[in-house]
Amino acid sequence: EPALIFDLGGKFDKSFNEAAFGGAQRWAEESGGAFREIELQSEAQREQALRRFAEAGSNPIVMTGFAFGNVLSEVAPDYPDTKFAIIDMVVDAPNVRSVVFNEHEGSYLVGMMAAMASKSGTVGFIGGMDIPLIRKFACGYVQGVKAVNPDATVIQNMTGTTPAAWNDPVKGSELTKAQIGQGADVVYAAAGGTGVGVLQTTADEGILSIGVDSNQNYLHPGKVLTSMMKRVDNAVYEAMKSGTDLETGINVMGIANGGIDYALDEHNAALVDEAMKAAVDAAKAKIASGELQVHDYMSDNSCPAE
Amino acid sequence: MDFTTLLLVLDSTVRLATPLLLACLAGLFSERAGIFDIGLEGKMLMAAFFSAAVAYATGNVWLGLLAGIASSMALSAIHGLASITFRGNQLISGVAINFLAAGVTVVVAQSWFRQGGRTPSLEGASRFNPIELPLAESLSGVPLLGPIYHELVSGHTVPVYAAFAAVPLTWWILFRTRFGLRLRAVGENPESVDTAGVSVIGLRFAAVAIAGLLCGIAGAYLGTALQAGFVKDMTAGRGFIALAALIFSKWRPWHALYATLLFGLLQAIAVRFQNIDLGGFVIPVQFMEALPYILTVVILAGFVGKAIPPRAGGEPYVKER
Amino acid sequence: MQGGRVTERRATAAPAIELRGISKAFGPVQANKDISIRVMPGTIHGIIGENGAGKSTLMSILYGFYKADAGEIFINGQKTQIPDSQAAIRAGIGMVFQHFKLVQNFTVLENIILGAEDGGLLKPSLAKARKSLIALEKEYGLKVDPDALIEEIGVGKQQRVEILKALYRQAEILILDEPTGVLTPAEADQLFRILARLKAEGKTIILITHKLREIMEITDTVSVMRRGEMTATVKTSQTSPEELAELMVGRKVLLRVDKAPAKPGAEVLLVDDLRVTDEDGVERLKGISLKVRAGEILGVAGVAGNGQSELLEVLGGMRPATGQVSIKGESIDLTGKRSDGQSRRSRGIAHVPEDRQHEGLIMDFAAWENLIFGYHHDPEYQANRLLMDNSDVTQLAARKMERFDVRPPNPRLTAKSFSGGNQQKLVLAREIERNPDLLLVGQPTRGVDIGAIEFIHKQIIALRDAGKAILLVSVELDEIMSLSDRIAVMFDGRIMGERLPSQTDQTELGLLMAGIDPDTD
Amino acid sequence: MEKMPKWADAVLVPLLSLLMAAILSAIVIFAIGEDPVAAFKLMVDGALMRSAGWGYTLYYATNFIFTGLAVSVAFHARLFNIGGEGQAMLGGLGVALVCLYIPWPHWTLAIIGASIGGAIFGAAWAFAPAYLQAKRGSHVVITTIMFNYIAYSVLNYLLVNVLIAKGSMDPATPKFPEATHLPTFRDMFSTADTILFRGSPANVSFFLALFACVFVWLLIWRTRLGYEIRAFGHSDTAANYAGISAVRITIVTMLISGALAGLMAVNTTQGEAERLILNPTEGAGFIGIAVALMGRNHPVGVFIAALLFGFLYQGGAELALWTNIPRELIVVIQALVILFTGALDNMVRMPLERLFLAFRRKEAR
Ligand SMILES: Nc1ncnc2c1ncn2[C@@H]1O[C@H](COP(=O)(O)OP(=O)(O)OP(=O)(O)O)[C@@H](O)[C@H]1O
Ligand SMILES: Nc1ncnc2c1ncn2[C@@H]1O[C@H](COP(=O)(O)OP(=O)(O)OP(=O)(O)O)[C@@H](O)[C@H]1O
Ligand SMILES: [Mg+2]
Ligand SMILES: [Mg+2]
Repeated sequence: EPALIFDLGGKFDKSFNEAAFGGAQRWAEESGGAFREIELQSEAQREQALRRFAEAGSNPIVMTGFAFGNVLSEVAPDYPDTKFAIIDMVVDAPNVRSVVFNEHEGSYLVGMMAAMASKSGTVGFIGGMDIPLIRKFACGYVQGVKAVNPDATVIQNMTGTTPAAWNDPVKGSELTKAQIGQGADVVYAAAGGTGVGVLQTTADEGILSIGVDSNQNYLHPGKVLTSMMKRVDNAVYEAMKSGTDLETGINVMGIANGGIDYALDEHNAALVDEAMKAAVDAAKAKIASGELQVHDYMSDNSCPAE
Repeated sequence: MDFTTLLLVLDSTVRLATPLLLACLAGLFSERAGIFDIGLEGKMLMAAFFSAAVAYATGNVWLGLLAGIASSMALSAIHGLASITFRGNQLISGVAINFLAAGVTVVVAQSWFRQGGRTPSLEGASRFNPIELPLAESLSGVPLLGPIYHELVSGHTVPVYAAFAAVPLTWWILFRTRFGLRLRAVGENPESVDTAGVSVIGLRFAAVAIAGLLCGIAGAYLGTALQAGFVKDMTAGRGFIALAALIFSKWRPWHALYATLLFGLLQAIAVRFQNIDLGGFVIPVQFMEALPYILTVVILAGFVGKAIPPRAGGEPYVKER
Repeated sequence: MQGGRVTERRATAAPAIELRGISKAFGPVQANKDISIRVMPGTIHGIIGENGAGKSTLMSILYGFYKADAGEIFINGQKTQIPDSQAAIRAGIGMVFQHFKLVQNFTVLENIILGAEDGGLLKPSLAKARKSLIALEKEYGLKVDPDALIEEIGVGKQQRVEILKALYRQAEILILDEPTGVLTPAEADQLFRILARLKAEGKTIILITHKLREIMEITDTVSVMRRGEMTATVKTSQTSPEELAELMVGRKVLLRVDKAPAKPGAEVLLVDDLRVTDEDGVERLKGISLKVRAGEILGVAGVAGNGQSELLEVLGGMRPATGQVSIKGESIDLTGKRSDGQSRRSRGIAHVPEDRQHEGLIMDFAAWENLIFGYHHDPEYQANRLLMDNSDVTQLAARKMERFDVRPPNPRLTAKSFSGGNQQKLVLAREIERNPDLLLVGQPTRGVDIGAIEFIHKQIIALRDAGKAILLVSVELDEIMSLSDRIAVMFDGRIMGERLPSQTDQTELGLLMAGIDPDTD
Repeated sequence: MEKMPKWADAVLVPLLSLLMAAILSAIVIFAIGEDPVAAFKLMVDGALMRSAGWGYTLYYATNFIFTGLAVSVAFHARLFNIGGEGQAMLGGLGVALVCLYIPWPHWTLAIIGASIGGAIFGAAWAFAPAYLQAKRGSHVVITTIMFNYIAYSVLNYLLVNVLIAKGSMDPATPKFPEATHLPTFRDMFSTADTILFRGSPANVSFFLALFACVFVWLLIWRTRLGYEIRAFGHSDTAANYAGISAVRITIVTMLISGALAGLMAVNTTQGEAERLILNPTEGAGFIGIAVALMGRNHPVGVFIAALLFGFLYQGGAELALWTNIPRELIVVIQALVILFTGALDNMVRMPLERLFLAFRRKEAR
């Protein structure tokens, strides 16, 4: 029986963790199986949860979030017969599958859409905790915006420097108001639970937002331009489906293999016109084919576009 | 900082100062009556949850507000029972109440909504929505005053206006009414009230109940106006900042307004600017976040005028040992 | 303004107050036992009794501050329930407590209307109170500034505010609990004139006091309380101070203690120009100079609050001062690190403080712990450099308790489980057993029964006879007269004069205590 | 006369309070639709029936012993130190600096160095509130609350900007060097064929905590300083009479209290995480209040109460793992314990006192 451990943001963050949950549920429905799950409430629980699940015979054990990296590298060797899958982090151990995403590619796509939807020529980015991973989002986004409109301004804010930044909707909302004040009319939230506040405020203030990780279009129909989908659900689903046969090693998910995408559904259909869709899909195809290389911030810790 | 940015920061200050102000006035009533209240945080948190939960369930934010107030007042009743009736340690009681709220909100939220200790998002009539004051739109063109009226004065939610109205009201109650005279007396020397034939216990319970009411509004504001729903620990130390503001204001209503606006401003700045670069010298955001607490310690240290709490504060009224 | 009610009440001639069978216990302490008393209207009724006799408790019950466990109250012949002070006020009772019940940072006016406001808003109440204050001032000569803050006026004025509070509430019965304790003699005289005026108006007054002179001077009848019981009620004109004193303590009072004449030796304590300013900036000692020789007892007399407490506290190292103090010729620090109680003890000064419950003892400590209190750094009590020798100290304590007749002689009991007299013996045992050069003693027999008084007095004299110097502070003139070899009288932070007990009397001392020097007048 | 016998005060009152807290907790569990009995069983199973469970229980208990002692030492001087949280955080900083920047040859030396570092930093963080209370009369409760928040900001700043491990996304220091790692219970008690305490974080710091209990007991009841602390706590006027300096006792007591809180970091930071993370205390500073209140400020009581809370913490984690009861249930229980043993003490005590009084009156007759 597989197990799923959610990071501190909680299962229903409408984003990252919720996507993972969605994948697990899909697996459960399809296979009729059941899975164990726990939402972490504190740092100390990380190791405890891993070990308890491992000892209780859960296999594979899937965990969401880079913060597990440290702990997992210690725990994994103790349970060689158990398979682990970690998302967003690379852990080098024979029984660990590390799933990482090319978030910059998806961010590039939604950046293009933002630039096309913006009337003011100013768009916003609100990140969660200020870590390289989120800068990777930001960098891809800026590249996408500039690709469409080289004169566009991108206002960037990070919510904070600690994990609390993933879960501070008030701050998200205030930052959004600040960006709107500076003229932004599309705001991309890559901030976990904080994004809920961002999306709420853009909807209240009548501008557009871009969701992240899961498809967040449904949260405020007609107000969310699109969502940068990181198919965490797919990653979790596949890990659970392969069960004990889980293939270990690094698994990079990007546009090419469907791990990254932008969301288009009935909630945002009215916002995405044909031209926009065509442009984005073209870029998507180019990225998939390798024709277009989006710079990855984490490759050299710098971003060519500002 | 240009004018618009300034306006926006001030606008955000007003929003962020509101819960601080309400909680600070709550503490003011309680402590003026001689009951220390470090449970402001807990009462607000409790109210934030129950207001959001009931607003979600009924779709009516006013019912949510009532539920928030009721839950906050229930905690007040516990505080009163412990510190007035059973003459327990008021500080310990406050600590217990903070933990009680931190625990109960999540346990109940999980049991009711199964969303990891939060309520579902509120929409429409289950939230307090901004009110456009008359003429705000048409006057916004007037230079200087127009934007100020439009951005800063207009466009807030009901609890914000209620909080600001509560300041003169508190002042008037405390210093112009019989109830206020007695309330202040009971915080200074309860025996003077007792020998005048007025019930010390009654007065103190009344004060604690008012504190519950105001914290209830503060919490409801957090859960249904500033935010669209409850998340775990969403008060995030605001109760303690309010307490700091109370000391900062030396237990006076108008000064409470100024203190909470100052602390609100600090929060607004900390939210917007991660690090503030003053030409080479960078003020880290952590410093801005800690500033209310640092200022309060400075005030407490008596370097900037001494803060003398009500004389009977913290002491249970014991007639017979 | 109260004329109508006066005539009506006089016609009925029922007692203004009648208490029947009042009992009250505070936990294990029976403060009042089956007390009955009648007070006729238009009279001044005195109540006397030792400390802790239950006087304040009884009056607080009448005023509704405490609830009696049993008993009935009749006001003007009518049975009246007084569950709280509001009821007492409605029944026309006003009380001036031993410890004033005023709000320090309120104005006089605010204090007066507190609880007697006329409506929800303050403005009209304040205006009305201001008017009647002017009227009361005219009528009784009770002058105070209505807008002054209580914390800014003296105790005498504060007492006036308390009386005004009662009169503003139209009290017909006025209870005063030890009103003169805090007053200067001049203020006391003024108070008595006001009381006489009130009595002439037909008001009934109950006056609690320890001072027999006051009883004889102003009351019509007097009741005596002892250990929670009412032992007698007599007409003042038919009794004498001696009889009252005997009634108070339950047996004939020895006004003299047997002692041999002093054989004073070298100067031990020399005090010169000692000055103390308290936290509120009031100068409490205004240049005290005195000396105490070995083998003599210097008694310091005075009305409470004239600086005697501060004198003891300074000498005992409890508060800083300026001036010079020397012990056996060596001067001691009056400020700074070396001016605390421990330094004093190391210089051979022992101190029996005035307030044993809050200073001399830790009520929650066991007797053995209390018996080293202040001396706990003494090497004698240590097992090694780090730890104290608890078992040894306990054994030592048992022996000391034996010698000082502390009952029960169990060193493991906490101090609070001993009665007042035995608590005092614990303090004395600790201080005297250290064999000090100088013993400071404050109110050694306050609230202590007569048997214990004798024992304590004997110990003090024995120490004197052993050649030690003793500085005795007491408000009990009898005690001062009987123990001292010389008497210094303090008034308003100064020494008014020194007398030999054999060459003075209570009248002369009383005058000195009132700030009047009979020799210069 | 005492109103109640000593044993009633020391044992009966806390037991009854605990009972009431337990009953209410059971009602809460019942109210959210779970079975209190099953929940309790699960907690016992997870916390006490396996050696690894004990490993967690004792790990948490170690933290609570330190913070409980910290609160109770201050209580003896009638100082309410709610700053244990901040002091322990700073203690973590001290431990981290010692472990990171001093090349220790062996853990036995490292633990001494880390203890000193943690204690000094914890004490230093208690100094300002202590000084302000002693010299300026600023209420230590309020200042320690403020210092908790300030501590969080300080740690936050240092971890994010200064101490963060290169290339790490976590605001945390790098791992401490191997030589500073403390032996865990698994290292100490496993035999060749049975592994005990597998994966659980309990480590030698537990013995440091036991040592601290003995130290505090000696300090409070066997030394002059302890005597003065207690005397000052019972009556400041009497302390003044005896020449016990209020300033000195207030400051020294708070320094000891802060040092004890800071020592907790040896367990969490050196013993468990082996690096300094952002929230190294996880509320243990506050639980110290409940532990001290329940333990009646006596080291033995504190030890027992800390074990109980360790059990609650571990049991609560198990609940969260296997049932739908969130971990915050422990926070509720903790609140109830503080409420009943602290603030509502008289609710239990007053009727008991009356009972004993009535009983004695009857006997006396
Ligand atoms: N509030 C109280 N709680 C407990 N015991 C009390 C209380 N007030 C008085 N007592 C006790 O009741 C007894 C009577 O006290 P009371 O104050 O009535 O004496 P008193 O005659 O007024 O003495 P004094 O002359 O010192 O004023 C004393 O033993 C006292 O300790
Ligand atoms: N305020 C008080 N609170 C609690 N207990 C008190 C109080 N006053 C007195 N007691 C207790 O009541 C008992 C009797 O005290 P009290 O001082 O009245 O005795 P006493 O009969 O006057 O004895 P002694 O003649 O030795 O002074 C003692 O055990 C004392 O501890
Ligand atoms: Mg009295
Ligand atoms: Mg007595």
